[in-house]
Amino acid sequence: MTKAQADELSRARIYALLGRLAPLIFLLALVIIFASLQPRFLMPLNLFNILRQVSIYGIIAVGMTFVILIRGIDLSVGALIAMSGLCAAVVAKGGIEGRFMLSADGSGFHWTLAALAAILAGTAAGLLQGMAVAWLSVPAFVVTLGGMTVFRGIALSIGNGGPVSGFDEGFGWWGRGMIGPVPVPVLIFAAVALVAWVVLTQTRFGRAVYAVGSNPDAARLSGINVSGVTLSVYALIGFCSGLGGFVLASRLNSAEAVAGTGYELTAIAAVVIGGTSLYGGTGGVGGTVIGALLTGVLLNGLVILNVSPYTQQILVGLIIVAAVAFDHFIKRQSR
Amino acid sequence: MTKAQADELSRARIYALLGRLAPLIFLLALVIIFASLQPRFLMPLNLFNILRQVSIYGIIAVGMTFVILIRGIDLSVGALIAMSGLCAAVVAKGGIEGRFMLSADGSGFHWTLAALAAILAGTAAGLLQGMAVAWLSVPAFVVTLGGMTVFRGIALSIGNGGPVSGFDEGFGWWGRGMIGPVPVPVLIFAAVALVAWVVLTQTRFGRAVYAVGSNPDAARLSGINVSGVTLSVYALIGFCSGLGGFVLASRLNSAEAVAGTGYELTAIAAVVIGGTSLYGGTGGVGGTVIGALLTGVLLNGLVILNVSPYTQQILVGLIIVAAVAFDHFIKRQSR
Amino acid sequence: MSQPSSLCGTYQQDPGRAAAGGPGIRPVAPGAETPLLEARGLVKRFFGVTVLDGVSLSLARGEVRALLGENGAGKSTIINLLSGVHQPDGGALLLDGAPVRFSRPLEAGHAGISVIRQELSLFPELSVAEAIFAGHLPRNRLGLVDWRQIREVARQALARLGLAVDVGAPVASLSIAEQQMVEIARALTRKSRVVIMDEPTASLSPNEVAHLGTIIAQLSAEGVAVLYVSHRLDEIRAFCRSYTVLRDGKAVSAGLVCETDIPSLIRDMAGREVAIGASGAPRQKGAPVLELRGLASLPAKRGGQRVRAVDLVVHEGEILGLAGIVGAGRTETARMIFGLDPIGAGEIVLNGQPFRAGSPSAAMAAGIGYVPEDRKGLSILPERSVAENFALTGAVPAGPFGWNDRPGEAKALAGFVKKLGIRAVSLRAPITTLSGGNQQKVILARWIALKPKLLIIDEPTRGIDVGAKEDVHALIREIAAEGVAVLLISSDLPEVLTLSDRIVTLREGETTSDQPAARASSEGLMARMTRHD
Amino acid sequence: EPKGKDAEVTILVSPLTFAFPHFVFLTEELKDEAGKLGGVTVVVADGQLSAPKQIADIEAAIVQGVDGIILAPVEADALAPVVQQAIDAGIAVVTVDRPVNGVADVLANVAADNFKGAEAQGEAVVKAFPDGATIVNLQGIPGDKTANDRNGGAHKVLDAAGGKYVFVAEQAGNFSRDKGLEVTENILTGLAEVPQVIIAANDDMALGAAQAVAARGLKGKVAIYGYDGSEDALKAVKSGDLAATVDQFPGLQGRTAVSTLVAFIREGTRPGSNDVLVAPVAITADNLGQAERVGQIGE
Ligand SMILES: Nc1ncnc2c1ncn2[C@@H]1O[C@H](COP(=O)(O)OP(=O)(O)OP(=O)(O)O)[C@@H](O)[C@H]1O
Ligand SMILES: Nc1ncnc2c1ncn2[C@@H]1O[C@H](COP(=O)(O)OP(=O)(O)OP(=O)(O)O)[C@@H](O)[C@H]1O
Ligand SMILES: [Mg+2]
Ligand SMILES: [Mg+2]
Repeated sequence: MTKAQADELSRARIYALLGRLAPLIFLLALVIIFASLQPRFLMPLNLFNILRQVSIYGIIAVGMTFVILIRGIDLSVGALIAMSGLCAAVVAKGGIEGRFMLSADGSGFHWTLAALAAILAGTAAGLLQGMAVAWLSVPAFVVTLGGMTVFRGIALSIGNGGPVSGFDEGFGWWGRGMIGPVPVPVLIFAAVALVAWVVLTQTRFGRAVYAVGSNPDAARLSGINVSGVTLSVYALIGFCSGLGGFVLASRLNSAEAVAGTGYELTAIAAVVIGGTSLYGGTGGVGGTVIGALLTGVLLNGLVILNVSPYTQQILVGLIIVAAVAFDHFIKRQSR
Repeated sequence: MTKAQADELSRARIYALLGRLAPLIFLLALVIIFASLQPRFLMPLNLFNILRQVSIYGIIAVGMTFVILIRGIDLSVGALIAMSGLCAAVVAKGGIEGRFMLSADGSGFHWTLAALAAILAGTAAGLLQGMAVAWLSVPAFVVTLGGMTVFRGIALSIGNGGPVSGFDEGFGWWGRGMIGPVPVPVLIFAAVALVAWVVLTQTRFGRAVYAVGSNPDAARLSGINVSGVTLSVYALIGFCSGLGGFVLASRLNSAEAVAGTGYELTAIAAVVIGGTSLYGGTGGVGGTVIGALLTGVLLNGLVILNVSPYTQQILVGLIIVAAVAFDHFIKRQSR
Repeated sequence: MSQPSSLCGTYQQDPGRAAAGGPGIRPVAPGAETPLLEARGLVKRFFGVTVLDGVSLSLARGEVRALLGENGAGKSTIINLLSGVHQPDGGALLLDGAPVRFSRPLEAGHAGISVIRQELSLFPELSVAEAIFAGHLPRNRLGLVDWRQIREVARQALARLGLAVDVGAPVASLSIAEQQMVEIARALTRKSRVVIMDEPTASLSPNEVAHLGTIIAQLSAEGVAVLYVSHRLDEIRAFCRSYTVLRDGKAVSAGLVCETDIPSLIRDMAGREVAIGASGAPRQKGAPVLELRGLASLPAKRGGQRVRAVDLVVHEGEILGLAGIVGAGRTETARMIFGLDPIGAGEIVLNGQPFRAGSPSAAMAAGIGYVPEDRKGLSILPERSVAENFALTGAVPAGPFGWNDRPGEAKALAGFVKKLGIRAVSLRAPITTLSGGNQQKVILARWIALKPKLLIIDEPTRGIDVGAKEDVHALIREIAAEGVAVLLISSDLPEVLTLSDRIVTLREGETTSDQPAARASSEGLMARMTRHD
Repeated sequence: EPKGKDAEVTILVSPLTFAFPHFVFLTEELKDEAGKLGGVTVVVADGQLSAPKQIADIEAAIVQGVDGIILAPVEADALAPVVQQAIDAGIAVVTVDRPVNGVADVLANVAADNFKGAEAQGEAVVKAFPDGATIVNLQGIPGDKTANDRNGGAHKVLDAAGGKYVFVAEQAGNFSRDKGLEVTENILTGLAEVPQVIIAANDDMALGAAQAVAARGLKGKVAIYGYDGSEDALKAVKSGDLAATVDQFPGLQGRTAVSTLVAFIREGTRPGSNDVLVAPVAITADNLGQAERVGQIGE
């Protein structure tokens, strides 16, 4: 029995591996289809376009992976991007003419300070939401739904509704610069994803994240500081949003209160397409990267094939559901 | 012990009752505050305004209560409202000049058919999503996220982005008519809520809904057709969205593809504020009605006080979170 | 496990001790040395309800103490206090004679106290190896998690328990029983001075229990103190030296196991006389109701083909005991009959007709009822009231438009409450306010009310105290007497022996014997349940 | 390097969003003109009010190798780099409705600036209420550029006229009819006395407001000013439900844009000035005939 069972279980593991590959398979299928319909799709230029376009909500999606792993959700990231982007912009400009000044002579600050401002704003906001989730035990969905409107409102009040634009070279490099053929945002995304991967798979904190997502009570009984983990995770996605906000502002050479609208859903979609379970405990950053690429390829490909805008929306919705359904189908085989 | 336990339980029951009243208490507090800041707030006219404004997403929220009770969620309702509203409009107009005709002579159909079209469209769409959730076991969040863009896309293609407006009296009555001092949409909302309440508290189906939300496996082992219940629940919220779409179109005397944007979040907020748990199994329609009123009062009151739009967003977010936190705090006392 | 001639002879004869090769047992005379861990007059209240009322108990190095009591007596609560889950409202904890206070489970862990929880508290999605180390993952030089060591030690710990599962497999793919073994392994991998076991054998079958016995003996020999909670008194006799009995939150008696006997222990627990093994009215069996012919499950389903070739017959008014060790395939056999799992091969004959239930509702329509073994996971609706939990199977038909027949349901439930002595303060309160035993009675009532022709009962008395156990047994006998065919799955051999008319044993998913209970002995059954080579 | 007369031409059209009828109509007319020119393939992309989305679309178009691009930039600064990138790739670019910032060689900017349009709206109010009025202001989506420009333009004119014009309430109606209706209902109850004027940043909100006003039995007592010259709005102006709406002649913009662009691609002819301004006009019952879509509302 035990012997046979052992075999069976390792078979289960093989299936599990297949399950992990499902999103990749789906992505490749999509690429092949687009490429065959429109060869230009595979031009390096286009591929780098896709990567650059993906990179910003990719960064968010990496943070979102942690949140979803602990059975959480964060609807506020879009608003956070706008808010932190504006913080960066205001610091870089040293204020907004006619409204307020941050420096005596109204001159701007160095981009490092701007970046810092964005990241601090994001992290602080995330931390606040984490407290509400961990300490007041308000469902994350509600907290971040509230956060979404609150931070959007703050962003609007900062810029008084209008955009804040025109930054110096150093600021602009992070969004528009290149290192060799590779756009800087892509490298930032890659770096963030890599670090996140190491943290999740190789550190106690990372494993604690999985434990909390898998069974919070058991986690607490085994001496894991559940609310600590929760706090850190929400602070972390706040950090990612702050970073994303800065990069976006730099890329657009402008920050505005409506920026990042809808990013939360794109990011969540990327995470789930990547095979991370909304019920927590399983999944990872690798899948999320695939998921982000998949959404990017989808949006780019449909435009390249100049599918009519309305039809595009319909297709995007259907394909996202199909991708997740496919993933679940494969996974079910392993159980 | 049992004596003591009895005390404990009766205390627990008192708290539980309090817990059920928490949203109401919060609502009253809000009303008192607004009334004291701006007496006109209590004018009957204004109260009816609030009721009328609440009624449409109230109808949706009632359906959403069922969905959340079975641990589901539906992000597509906003888009469904737009889609079904346009269906009704197109039928009522007998087509769209220059694009397509539904009747030989291009004349419109009776409003009953229009209403039917909206409700059928909504229900069918809901049923489809229900199938994906129940049979493909794709998480409801993903299915309805996809549905959101798909139905929005369909709505856009129906109206080609533009509004379809100008309906006859019979059509208009459902959104703008009055019975005595009471606006028709309010009565529809009341009726829907009442029926839903009876179904949930007095019938087998309602009990099955709670069972599925509380412990799906146990429900299945006890002979409850879990996927059947799931299907019906999503069909039901589809029905509500269709109805809502029709009433909205009638109220605005016009249907357009951007209608109902964001209603999903308002509806979910109403349900959760009303004390229904996002983890399923507990809650009910009564709370949802309170929750809907609370959001309505909030939005109305802030406008009446002419709070600046930016500040409004901030306040709305904060108050929603506060309401839910308050509810959870009271409830925790009873455990 | 070895059945000792005299209780006080237990220790000398215990095989485990020899195996451990440790020193002979050191007599622990109270006060002879400062106890390792001591509780003095612990008081615990939940919302003003006193759950523990001045309980004292002590554990010396190497001592194995039994903690006994009915459901709701306060056993788990004491454990929660000893392990920092809750904090006492009165009294003191002493570690090596020095007062301590654990504000979090973590602190108790650092103090060398590890606990095997009553309710499974594992991580379904994580690998077995990781689950074993969760909370204290070993790290390598770089401060990163040391996966190699984790897998190694996990493998060893499981081997020590005689459990061969793939340590890389997700916990969810293990059986309840296997998961229980993993829980035990968790406690063993910590460097513990005190190991607390809260009903570790509730879902274990005899030879896992024996394994556990050996390990307890080893721990004791190594000077580790063990606090052992179980409702199975034969285990108490075999494993424990001293005991403490709780009743309604008070320690009503304590002493050495060898100086007392089971009847008096039961008297102390229940506070009344409990007649054990009183067999009900004689039953005559009727026509065959259920017949399994070479039933086999699909392979590659939950850790492989658990059921290979099961043959058995259950008659009207007969209780058929189905015995087997962990993973023998009993539960999955039941699941297949009830239409929960696909059938690989073989046939099911119901009332003379070949039968395959596509779903539980179909099985119920055919007159089959199934009480699953996993009460928390598969039976109760935690948020819902007792009444609603009872009504779940729709035993009381609904009125027109599926209108609930509340009065009818209330009447039916009231009947069961009286008959089964269900202790509930309010039937409108959530079922989770009842003790485990009473929850189980409600679940049984849920199914009996359906008046099934065949009732499959999986581990009916798991975690239920002696008193409640007798009530449940009486109930099972009664429905059988009413002509219901009962298929009884239990890992508790004495239970199988006292309840059954016939006993079928499974090994590796195959029927290995089928005999009248009268002629069966636990030794004989064990031989059939385990491979003999 | 002109492609030569009646050469096949492919152009990308990227409006702000198709959620606004304004741009739907602009695109329709543009396509129609393209059809008349012949041999012109029009590829459409929906900006969805998102600068990144629009950038992505244009990047994709560059990859596709279109000959020309017509866009209504969601954000003047954000789109500049990618427009430059397109021009460097030898693609002619024309902006409609509003310009991009700081890109020298944009072929032409065919625009009826929203700010100017809103000024026209404000002037219409001044004309109708020379000695001041109490005004309710329905703004668009908070933070949206169109909303900001239209709000700004109206304020510029009305504030300039001194204290005569009092904004008694300013609320966001998110460009949608139902929000416009609800907000107006609430404002009307909130205000002690009825305002004389309601200005809305688009026709949808104005029409919503008109319903609220009618429902309160105030029809004719409140002058409502819309924006966009949409079909429904023109009907309302005709029937007197609206006092006026502002027409930016999106159709004209579309047609001019495409003809300018194609002419350049085929024959290399540049427009006289690269700022082809279309002056927005406030349409009232008197000059209804000037409205571009007046044809659609029939008699
Ligand atoms: N967290 C809690 N909140 C409220 N009451 C509790 C809590 N934990 C235990 N109790 C109550 O304390 C009493 C003792 O519970 P406990 O779990 O200690 O009993 P037990 O002896 O472990 O029973 P069993 O043998 O069924 O495990 C019960 O009445 C239970 O309802
Ligand atoms: N298809 C299934 N789905 C869910 N759980 C299952 C399934 N099959 C078996 N199980 C669980 O796996 C465990 C092993 O079942 P199986 O019948 O193989 O062993 P068993 O003889 O019942 O031994 P035990 O019940 O002691 O684990 C059972 O506890 C049951 O809860
Ligand atoms: Mg216990
Ligand atoms: Mg079993």
